[in-house]
Amino acid sequence: MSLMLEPTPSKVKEEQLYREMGLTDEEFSMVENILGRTPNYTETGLFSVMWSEHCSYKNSKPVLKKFPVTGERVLQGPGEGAGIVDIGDDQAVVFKIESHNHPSAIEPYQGAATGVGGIIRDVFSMGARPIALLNSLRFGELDSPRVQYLFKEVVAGIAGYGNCIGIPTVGGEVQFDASYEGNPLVNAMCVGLIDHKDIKKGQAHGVGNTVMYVGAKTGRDGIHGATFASEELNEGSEEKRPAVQVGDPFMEKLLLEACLELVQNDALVGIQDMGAAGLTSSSAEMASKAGSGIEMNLDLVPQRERGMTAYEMMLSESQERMLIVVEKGREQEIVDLFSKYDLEAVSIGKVTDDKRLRLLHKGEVVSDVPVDALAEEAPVYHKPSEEAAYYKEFQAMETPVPQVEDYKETLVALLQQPTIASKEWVYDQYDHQVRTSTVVSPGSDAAVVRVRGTRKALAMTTDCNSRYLYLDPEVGGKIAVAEAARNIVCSGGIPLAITDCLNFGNPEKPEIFWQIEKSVDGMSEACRELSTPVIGGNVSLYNESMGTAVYPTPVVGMVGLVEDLDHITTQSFKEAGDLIYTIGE
Amino acid sequence: MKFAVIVFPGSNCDLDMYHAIKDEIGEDADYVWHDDLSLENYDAVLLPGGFSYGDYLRSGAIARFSNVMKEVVQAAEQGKPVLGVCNGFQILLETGLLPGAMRRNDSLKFICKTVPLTVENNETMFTSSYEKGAEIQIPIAHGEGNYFCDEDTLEGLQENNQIVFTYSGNNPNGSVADIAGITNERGNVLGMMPHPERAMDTLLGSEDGKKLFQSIVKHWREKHVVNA
Amino acid sequence: MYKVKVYITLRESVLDPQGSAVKQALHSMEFKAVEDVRVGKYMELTLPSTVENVEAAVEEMCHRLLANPVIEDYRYEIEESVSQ
Amino acid sequence: MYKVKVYITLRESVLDPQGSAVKQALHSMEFKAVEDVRVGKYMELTLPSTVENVEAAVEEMCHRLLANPVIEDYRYEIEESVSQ
Ligand SMILES: Nc1ncnc2c1ncn2[C@@H]1O[C@H](COP(=O)(O)OP(=O)(O)O)[C@@H](O)[C@H]1O
Repeated sequence: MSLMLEPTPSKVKEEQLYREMGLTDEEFSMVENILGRTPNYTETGLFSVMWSEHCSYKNSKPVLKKFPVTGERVLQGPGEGAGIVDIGDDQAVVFKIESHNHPSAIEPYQGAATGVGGIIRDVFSMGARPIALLNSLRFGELDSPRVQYLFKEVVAGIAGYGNCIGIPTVGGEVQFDASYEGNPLVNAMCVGLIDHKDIKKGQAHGVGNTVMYVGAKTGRDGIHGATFASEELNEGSEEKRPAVQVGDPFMEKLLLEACLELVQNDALVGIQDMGAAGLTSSSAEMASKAGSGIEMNLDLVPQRERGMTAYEMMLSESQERMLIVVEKGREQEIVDLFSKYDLEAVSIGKVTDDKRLRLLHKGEVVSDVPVDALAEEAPVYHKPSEEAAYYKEFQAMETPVPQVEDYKETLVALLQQPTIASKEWVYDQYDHQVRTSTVVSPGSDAAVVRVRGTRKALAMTTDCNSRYLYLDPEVGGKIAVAEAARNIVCSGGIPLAITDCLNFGNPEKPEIFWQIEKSVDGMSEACRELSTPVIGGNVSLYNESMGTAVYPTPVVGMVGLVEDLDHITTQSFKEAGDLIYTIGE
Repeated sequence: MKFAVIVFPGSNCDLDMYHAIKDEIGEDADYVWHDDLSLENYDAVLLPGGFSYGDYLRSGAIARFSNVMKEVVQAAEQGKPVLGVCNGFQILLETGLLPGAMRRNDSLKFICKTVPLTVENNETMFTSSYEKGAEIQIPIAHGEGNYFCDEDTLEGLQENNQIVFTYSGNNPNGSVADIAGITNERGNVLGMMPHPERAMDTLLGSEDGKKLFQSIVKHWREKHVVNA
Repeated sequence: MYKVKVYITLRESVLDPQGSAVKQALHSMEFKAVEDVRVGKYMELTLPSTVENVEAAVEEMCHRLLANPVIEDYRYEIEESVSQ
Repeated sequence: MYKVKVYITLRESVLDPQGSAVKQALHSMEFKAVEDVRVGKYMELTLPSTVENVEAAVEEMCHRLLANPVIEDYRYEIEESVSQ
């Protein structure tokens, strides 16, 4: 238990303690202006996480605007836990991809596992039943023991969480390249199914309604995780890192089943996952989106550790928690529903009309700030962009044509490349069949999962060849989307939409920012051309270690609709004597 | 015929079991929650796979203490068919309805793939629709399927014909004598690591699991016709 | 307050795949000399000092739940400490 | 011959889902009094007595392989025994 007294507002300011939390001097004065006073320690914490790149997209917003986000079938674009696309018969598919790169670099098993857990919550917090998981992984070259360890543990962590919770992991990709040596990429995607009538939003409507906390207790884990995700990794990272979150897939399985039952209850007003920045982001965003405010009494928050401060509770990233808003007077129903699953549901606050987030702790108001300032009014930066020097060099070079002497030898050598070789070692560890709906398992172009009770199925894939993006971000961005679409089409599906995870280096470097812009230009054009709008995604910047950035890696997760099971095709040759054609240029 | 599909906190193949019975076999099935106190209305009991209680201590160790397990033991004593698949098998071992114990796979990795099994004994109420010695394709998906028992127990299993399925290709997990599934002495409790409920439809790869459930139904019908 | 330490190990006759894997890993680092590794579980239980017959209770917990006697052995230590 | 006993536990602030599950299970048996359960690992290593600097070697094994210091603490005991 820490006996340290919390610094006073003037100390936060004078000693520039806000800097450690990730706020710049200018940002801190903005906060002072908004509040008309100096924020206290807890309030500074709230702003610093909410204004981190991870939560506010302050560096990437101007770029993300370029993506086409609408389409005939789009029921929910970017902005909620996950995007939603109509698939007919009053059903819809819900999906999203998210990164867990930095936690996985530090504790690969738990980092990957909690990445999976987080993306699953994003999907079921919309009211959807998660039906499949995919991932996209990048590591350094496999010859170093550290990389082997990271690879093994990340795969085990993904398997450990997905297998236990009982959602099949049906696809993904793994690539190895030296640029990821110190900063592996771990992106997880979840796909869910929903009936239109069940769609739920993370909004806190109805003044006087009750704010409830459900799921695991809050501990000191992952405090400032969102800020940590928004910095480069360096030698000091080991010390700076927050207490690592440990995933509890069993708890999440219970939470999942309970929440899906809850969605059917008309007492539910809004629901949101406590992901990055935990209680802070869920409460501020739910209130801000509904144009309301929230008051919470932190003494009532279920706590795993003793003596937690308001700051710690608000910034904790303990896993397997949800914030819900329910109609006033119907709390007991909710408590009963959750107790069937051995889970706690606790009333911790109420919806107000003053658009403020007010927090009480031990009889005192420990923070009182406008919700919109937290959720909506983070500064937006237009970072300078500059065409990369290496790119100019490459453009000037002549394209070399490799001389192949022995085709067989070359083919064998290629197949031995870890990036090209079969990924059976990976996907055999994933339960890809649970829920008995996986028609096409890993090992083909896209995975195909049937929609039980219909003739329909969903095809899904993740793709990104970052080497192409490095060589030419714009063309590479188009290729990534086009590859995903080809995989869907080859499997018998019509591409519907994409989710994306923009993994890049430090955006404060003009050459990196240029990579981001160009990639997004390329992806956007391909998305428009193929009518696959972007319905959600995630941005992971600062993927650098010791000053070196990863290759630009905007991973594309695409879902397609297979209208009839008879349309499903797989990659393998079927019979001797069949003719082989190549199509395209 | 009516099947009970037991649901523990953390079960996740309950849905697959349920649909296997309802949609593919065409018999009746109910989900039965772990703290229910009676299985009297059911003719057979299915313990599905998954991670009951997260498998946090040892797989199956905690589930064994739930209310419904007393009923499962009773159903077994009454001679009703009791089938435990994967986690269900582990629970049966922990409960003592079947001999032996499960260790982690010798590779220490979770393995999900379809593997060939040999039907060693087709004279049980679970396997009478198979040919003896038939090779069938059934998926496995487990991290702790490495069956262990001591030599005396193994001899007993062999003498009484209690070994019902063995792995016929490479032994995927290191289990003693390639064991994939065993019954109790009386023959009405079957535990197996592979998932027959995942092999019900060629669309998903194999329908070799169907005969197992059909055997149970056939056995029940025969008994009922005799009794009627 | 009682602090109970429980040690659970695989029986000697039971092959320990985890132990072998750890041994391999140590060998492939520079610790070739390691002759044997056995991996088991270690648990710490806290019980109030009001519990009667602690020894019998712990024995039963181990036997019925914490260890599986078919493949595992267990032993435990019970320390009584004055709670702060 | 050295017999080394290594105890690995999760750091105090780290969530221990295994421990919670075991505690729940003990409660639902008749052991309601159990206040806390933490589950960790226990390993036994055998090393020949020819090994120099045993202490340093074991420390390194723990730090680099047996435990993950990010989430786990470890301690060990080294006993020298005359091999039979
Ligand atoms: N990390 C992973 N998780 C799950 N499946 C994977 C993963 N990596 C690869 N796969 C599966 O392996 C197959 C081959 O993948 P890959 O080598 O990337 O080929 P391609 O780029 O042609 O799809 C695909 O079915 C893919 O879904």
